Amino acid sequence: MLTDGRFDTSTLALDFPLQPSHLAVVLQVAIPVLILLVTRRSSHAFAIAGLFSFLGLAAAVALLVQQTRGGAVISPDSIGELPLGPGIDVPLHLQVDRLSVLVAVAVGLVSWAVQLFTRWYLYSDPRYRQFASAVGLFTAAMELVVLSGDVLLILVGWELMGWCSYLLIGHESERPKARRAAYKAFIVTRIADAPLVIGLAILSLGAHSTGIDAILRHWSAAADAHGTALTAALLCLICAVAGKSAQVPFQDWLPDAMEGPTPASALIHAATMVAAGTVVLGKLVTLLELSDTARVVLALVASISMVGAGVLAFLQHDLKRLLAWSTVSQVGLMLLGLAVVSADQTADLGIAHLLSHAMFKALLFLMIGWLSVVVSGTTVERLSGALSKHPEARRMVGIGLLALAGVPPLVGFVSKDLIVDEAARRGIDGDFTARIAFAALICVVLLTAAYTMRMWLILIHRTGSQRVQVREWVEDSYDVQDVGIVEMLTDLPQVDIHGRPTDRTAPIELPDDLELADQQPGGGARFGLQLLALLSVVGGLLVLSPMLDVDWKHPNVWLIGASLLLMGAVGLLVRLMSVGTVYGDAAARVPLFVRASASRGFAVDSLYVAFGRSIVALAQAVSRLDDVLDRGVQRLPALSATVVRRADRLHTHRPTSGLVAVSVGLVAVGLMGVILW
Amino acid sequence: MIHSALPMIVVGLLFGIGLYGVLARRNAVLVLIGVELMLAAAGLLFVTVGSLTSDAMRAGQVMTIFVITIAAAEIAVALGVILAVFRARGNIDMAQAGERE
Amino acid sequence: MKLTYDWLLLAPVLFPAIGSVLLLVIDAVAPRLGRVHWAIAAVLLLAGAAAAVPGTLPSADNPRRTLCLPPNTCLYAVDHVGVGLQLTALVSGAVVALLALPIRVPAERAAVQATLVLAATAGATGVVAARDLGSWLVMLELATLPAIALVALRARRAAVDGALALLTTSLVSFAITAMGAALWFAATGSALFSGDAVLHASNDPDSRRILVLAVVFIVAGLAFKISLVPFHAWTPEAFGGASVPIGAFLAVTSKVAALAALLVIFRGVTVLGTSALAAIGVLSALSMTLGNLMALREKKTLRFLAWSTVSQAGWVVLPLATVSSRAVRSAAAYLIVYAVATLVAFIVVTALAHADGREHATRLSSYGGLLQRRPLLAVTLALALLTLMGLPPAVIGLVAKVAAIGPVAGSRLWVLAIIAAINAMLGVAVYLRWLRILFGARKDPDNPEALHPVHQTLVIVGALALVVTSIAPHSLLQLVGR
Amino acid sequence: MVAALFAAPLAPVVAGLALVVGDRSIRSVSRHTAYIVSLVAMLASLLASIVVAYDRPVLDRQWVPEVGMRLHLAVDGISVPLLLMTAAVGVLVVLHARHEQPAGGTPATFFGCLLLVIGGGIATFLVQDAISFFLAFEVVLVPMWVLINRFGDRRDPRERARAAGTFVLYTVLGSTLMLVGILTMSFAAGTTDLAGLAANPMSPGKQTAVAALLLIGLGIKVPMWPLHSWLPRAHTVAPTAGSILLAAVLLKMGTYGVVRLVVAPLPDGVERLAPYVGTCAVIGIIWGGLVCLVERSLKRLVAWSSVAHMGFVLLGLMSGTTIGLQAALFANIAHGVISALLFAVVGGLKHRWGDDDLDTARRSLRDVSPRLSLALVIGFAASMGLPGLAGFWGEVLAIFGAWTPGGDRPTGWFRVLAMFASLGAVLAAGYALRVLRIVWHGPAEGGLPPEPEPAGDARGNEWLVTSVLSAATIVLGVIPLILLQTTSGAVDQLMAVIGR
Repeated sequence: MLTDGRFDTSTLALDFPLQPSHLAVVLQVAIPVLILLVTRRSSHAFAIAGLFSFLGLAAAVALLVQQTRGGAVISPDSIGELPLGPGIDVPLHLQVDRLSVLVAVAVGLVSWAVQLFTRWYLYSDPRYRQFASAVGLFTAAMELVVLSGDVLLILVGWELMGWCSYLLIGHESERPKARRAAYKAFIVTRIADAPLVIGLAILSLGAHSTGIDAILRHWSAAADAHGTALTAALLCLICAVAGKSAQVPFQDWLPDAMEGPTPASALIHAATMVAAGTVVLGKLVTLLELSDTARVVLALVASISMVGAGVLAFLQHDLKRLLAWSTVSQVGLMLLGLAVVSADQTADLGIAHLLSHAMFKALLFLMIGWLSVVVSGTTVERLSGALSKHPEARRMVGIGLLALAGVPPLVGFVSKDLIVDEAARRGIDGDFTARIAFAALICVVLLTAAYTMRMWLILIHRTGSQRVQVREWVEDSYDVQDVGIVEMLTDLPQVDIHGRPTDRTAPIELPDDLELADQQPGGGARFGLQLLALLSVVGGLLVLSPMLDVDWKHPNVWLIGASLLLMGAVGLLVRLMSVGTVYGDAAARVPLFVRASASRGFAVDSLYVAFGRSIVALAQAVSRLDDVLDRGVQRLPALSATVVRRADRLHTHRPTSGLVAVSVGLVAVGLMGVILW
Repeated sequence: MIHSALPMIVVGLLFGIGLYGVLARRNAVLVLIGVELMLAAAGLLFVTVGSLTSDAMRAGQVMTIFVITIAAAEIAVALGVILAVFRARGNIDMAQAGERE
Repeated sequence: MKLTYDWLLLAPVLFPAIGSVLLLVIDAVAPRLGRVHWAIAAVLLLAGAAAAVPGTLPSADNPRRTLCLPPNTCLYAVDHVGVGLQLTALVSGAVVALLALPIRVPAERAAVQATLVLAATAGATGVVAARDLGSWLVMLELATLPAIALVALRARRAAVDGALALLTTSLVSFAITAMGAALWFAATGSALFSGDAVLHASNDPDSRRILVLAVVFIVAGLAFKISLVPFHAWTPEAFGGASVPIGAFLAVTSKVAALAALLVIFRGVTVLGTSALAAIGVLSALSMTLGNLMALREKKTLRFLAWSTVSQAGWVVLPLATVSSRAVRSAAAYLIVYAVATLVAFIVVTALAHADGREHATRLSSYGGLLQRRPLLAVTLALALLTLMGLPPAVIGLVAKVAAIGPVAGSRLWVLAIIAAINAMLGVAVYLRWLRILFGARKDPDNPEALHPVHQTLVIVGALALVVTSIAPHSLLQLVGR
Repeated sequence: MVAALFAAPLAPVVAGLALVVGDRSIRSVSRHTAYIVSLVAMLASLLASIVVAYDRPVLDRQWVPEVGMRLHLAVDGISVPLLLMTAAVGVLVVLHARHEQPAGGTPATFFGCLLLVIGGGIATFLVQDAISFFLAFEVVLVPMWVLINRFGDRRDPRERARAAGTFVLYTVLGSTLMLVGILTMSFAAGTTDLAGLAANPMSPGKQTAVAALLLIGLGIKVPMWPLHSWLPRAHTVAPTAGSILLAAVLLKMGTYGVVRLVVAPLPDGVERLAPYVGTCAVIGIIWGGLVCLVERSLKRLVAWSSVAHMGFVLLGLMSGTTIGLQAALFANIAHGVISALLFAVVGGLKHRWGDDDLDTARRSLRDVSPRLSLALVIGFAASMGLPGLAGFWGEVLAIFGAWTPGGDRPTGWFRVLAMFASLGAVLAAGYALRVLRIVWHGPAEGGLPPEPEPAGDARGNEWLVTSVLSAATIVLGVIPLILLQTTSGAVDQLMAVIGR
């Protein structure tokens, strides 16, 4: 198909309408299409999903190589330019630059790993096909956002991701909680998206084009003239980003999203949905630097979410939710990375952290999924000591947690430290935003250390007996998820320090872990996990590559040292707190009611519910009003009937009445003639 | 045309009286008489105007004769109908409601 | 002074006029011929119609005059519109005669009825062409008085009551009309409806005032015959009482006469501007609304048709609220379409009444399931009703509606136009009632008989007429010229 | 090729009339005959429409000179998509009617009325003469009335009669008002030709009056808030095929009329009225969305969503910009396809359930009948404006268009309208997910999914219809270009005329 002239082997440049950038999206789309059209069997579905998501990854990698060798097409067309008149041109083209390429690869990689893992995780699920398709579509949407050079395409991918998250979270739709979580996730993000359309309208109509490059060009020039418009547009965007990235005040949908199967959580949290906000703002970061208001708002939102989420993460009783909150916190970190960059700088800091976060967070979620299958549950009681039997799992979880905590030289450390450095540097230069960011960053560094430490301690805690009672108390994973965490906290059977129940004397038989031992993912899945783990370790080297343009040569050694010391101290503190607790849970020292309300996310949900209630009340009022309107219309016949009855009474069948009518008419007509004359 | 005022007034009176008769009377024959009065008013007006204007065709007088003739024809039909009514009802009360079929 | 005569031009009037005398003679010579009279009447009327046809040709000069006095005052003139109206009157008269043909009545009555129909048709045909007060008044009454007798002749209590109502109203109205004529004469000083006399009169404020008064009186007098509200009280009574063909006669032929008479005046007063004619707009709005509303609750077929006539009369005079030659044509066009549709409806009712018995045709409910019982009748009736509604597939009705609203919208009488729109809606509601019954549950009469062949042919012809005119409305509308 | 111009509308109309008239008793025309006849007629009509769409023939002849009515048939970029959609939907409707033929009358009458409605729709999009347009507009009324009144929901005869009556009276009132407007315009312009109407020398004031009249008249058909109250009734009662036609054909006639009779010939009037009409449109969007959040009857809910979507179309039309017009025309077609799909599915569900009450708990559709549930999901996802499906482009672009309105319309106010419209999109998501949560996800009590009933799923014609419509929805969403390019040329001309 390809002649030599069309394919340059050195730069891999490809003179052909179909570019790797297209393939990165299309191959992922092919998964749902093929699965829904071709097959009805899970095994075939897995074959398709695995193959095509790998191909998609391959396409992304090819694109990366092209990019490095300078053979990539900068802005390939997608579905063609829309003819919308002279007022605006809608190129709908893609845009390939180094950052987007990197993110694309990361997305493809995570998605592939998730596909591999899902097969094992949902082996006996009748709806595996739908799940795999949704994952494919989800990845495609994210790749579209990453690679798009047109705000409308961004919008397309953006909304599609929301929809896929709805499908994935609601996968086990037999469970009311899953249904509710899916509904909540979609509605909350959709509400936050309402301003997005407006913001994009402002930007693109101002620039008379929806192409990102044109928008950047126009607004960089017109920033002084139309500063307010720019700020308004950016605020709209930030609102939408806060929604998708679960920042304040939209944060509460994310922990609920844990109702979805763990692979879905991995996908949503690691690479795709929550990261999309960072990607989009990264594309427009030059505009962000032009509007201080927007930067401050972004920094505030990110800082508050970051710190608050860190606290909540430490107090969570469900470790999966702990990871969820940590995601919120980490995404806030990325956004700060965008907020603190100085002018004439690109979004590398944020993107770098996005990449590293993608690696270790995917790893952690998949591991939690694995463990949750092993111990059938994700609460502290279940997972306490789960790692004691699986060295492999232990290694990977350790790597993941270290990366999350930002311990050198793991990837998390590199990316996070770069942001902290930048914030410090600009803070010293006297940039207000950077100062807020720096303060928040310090808190977060410590909080992260705290909750990672706590999680680690729980996981490696060595007591078997308590888990028995928990297992008696909750039968299987479905129920675990249905049991209100808070109830579990309050009415668990009391046990003493050695885990013997205070109220029962029967001998406790230790659980036979044989049936647990073989519960580990297949080779493919494990390979994916190991790959992620590897990248979490060495991914930091990426900053040395020309792909990322970050200033790594002058690290602020003192700052690093100080933060490491503090982290160590916090770790020690947590260890001390955990000593003597039943499940090795440091948070157990915190009063119960605090933990309870923290597990509820400080009851933000009730606010959402109240909001929804008010809307429904309004809706009821409107429909009542409409009934009134309708009844009014329907009363017209009756009205005419009464008129007719009146008229009928005038028509006595007497000749005289006719005569009277005639003379009346004569007079009336006469008057009319005279008056109007 | 001051000397034409009197006939005009008479015309008005006749027409008014006739109309009143039509409205006030219940007996069909009296109603007929009322109509006759109104027609007479019309005829009078014709004559008056005709006498005032010089018309080659003597339209005024001719029209009066026309009106009288038509009136006669009407009365013929009217009496016939009234007779039928009297046969059917036994009275010729105009204020009595007709029956629906 | 000597008159010029153009017998061919006078033929449409002369045929029925002489015919009526002829019938009387025949009856005197050979009494008790019964329905033969009707046959003769029909033939004569059709002959008259045939005589009128040449006038409809576009080539015919417009208007065509006769009975001219030197220098050039003509007492008889027909333009295209006039010819169209004459044709309608004659054909409808013929249809009435044919409808009455199979109906069994006392033999001596048939002759009288036929005579009266002929006379009245002659009057209707003549008033179209009358150009002077005298013949105008005479022809008008000639068209009216026989109608009263015709109603009364069905010697039933209801018929007599109807006749009484009709009689009294018509007498008073005639008196009013005569008064109006007299005022007109007083204002213009001439007995001719000549435009220049009116123009001359309208220049002098006094006589102009009188003229307006005259027009108002005449309009009031004629409104009774067109049965505009509030001069309509006789309509349901007379329709309900009279025999069905006579109802058709009242609904169509005498309406033609009335509109023709109105148009004669209208042509004269166009120079006055709309002032005198605003009254017509109001009357038409009133009649449309009241007629539709009353028809909404009416349960008797004939009274229903009467009310529909009232509302349709409103539509007929609607264009006359504006002053233009277009208005005249539109009114005439609507009247013709209305005439066709109403005639067809009456044909169906008559046929049914004759086959199943009157009591099975005078109640709307007795039309239940007619589609399955007598599909031919049902489809024809449905077409007629759709035409009156002005909804497709009866395109002709829709076109008529367009024609009627056209002048009003053109001269931007918003209020009137909107009232017309509302009444279009009411009209649909009205006729849908009957349509629903037609397609609804079946109700069989006790002893249904086959349709009389004459009626059958008439029904088929009527249906064909509606279909053809719906496909090519032009063929019907060109009667009133371009 | 001119023959195609006649064949497209006349094939269904003639066949329909033949069926209705020839239908005297159950015995006279069997259901199968009726089905075959109508299918053949519709296929012929579809073929003819395609020929017309490609060949663009023109026919212009004198018809009724007395009222200046010409027989002028032609198509342009604006009417071609509507023409094709109407014909295609017509075929689908006939197929669907074979699958689900409601009681209440004979099959011949049912199919006949369907064909008449479709033929009327096709004629509407073909004629280029204002008065013939009115004629074609009226053609659909009586058959639609019969469809609702006789073949509607069997449960409540009185409600049936009321719905049918409300529909026909409302629409007649609207179209007669439209007629008044048309006549005024044609009187001023001296022609009844749609293209020629633009040459009317009316002053802005008069234009405003006429435009108001026309917008009220057409707004009833569209329907524009607050003239909408006939729509939910009619949809709730009408048989499935009737609802599909109502949504996919009749409503489109209204918007098409707005484009042809108001936007094109009366730019000044529209410019003055645009803020008010736009406000009504946005109120309709919000209103419909809110009602959908609490509506219990599924069919009513879909009908209400139509009100909301047509609000977007009107908003785009009123914006007076190329992008707004393009968006409106796109949203018009998109709504036709989507609502047709939704009504097909929902009608099927109502057929299976016996009623369409959302409060009665049922087994989750995704387990009972996967095919229907897939169609349902696609339909509602599209109706909430999800990208990749037909609903997205029209609505987003309509908001874009309203953000910078053309002419000297009040920009600030239109921006407010745009914001509220985007909120309307959120509401759409709200009710769409509400339905999916109740119907697709199933009842609140959990447990393992019950085993699916193969009998409950879509088969044969129904499956064919729903899948074709779903495919159309996806194609329109993924490749909006096919539609936008068709309309763009005509829209540019239109804008040039308006800009005079």
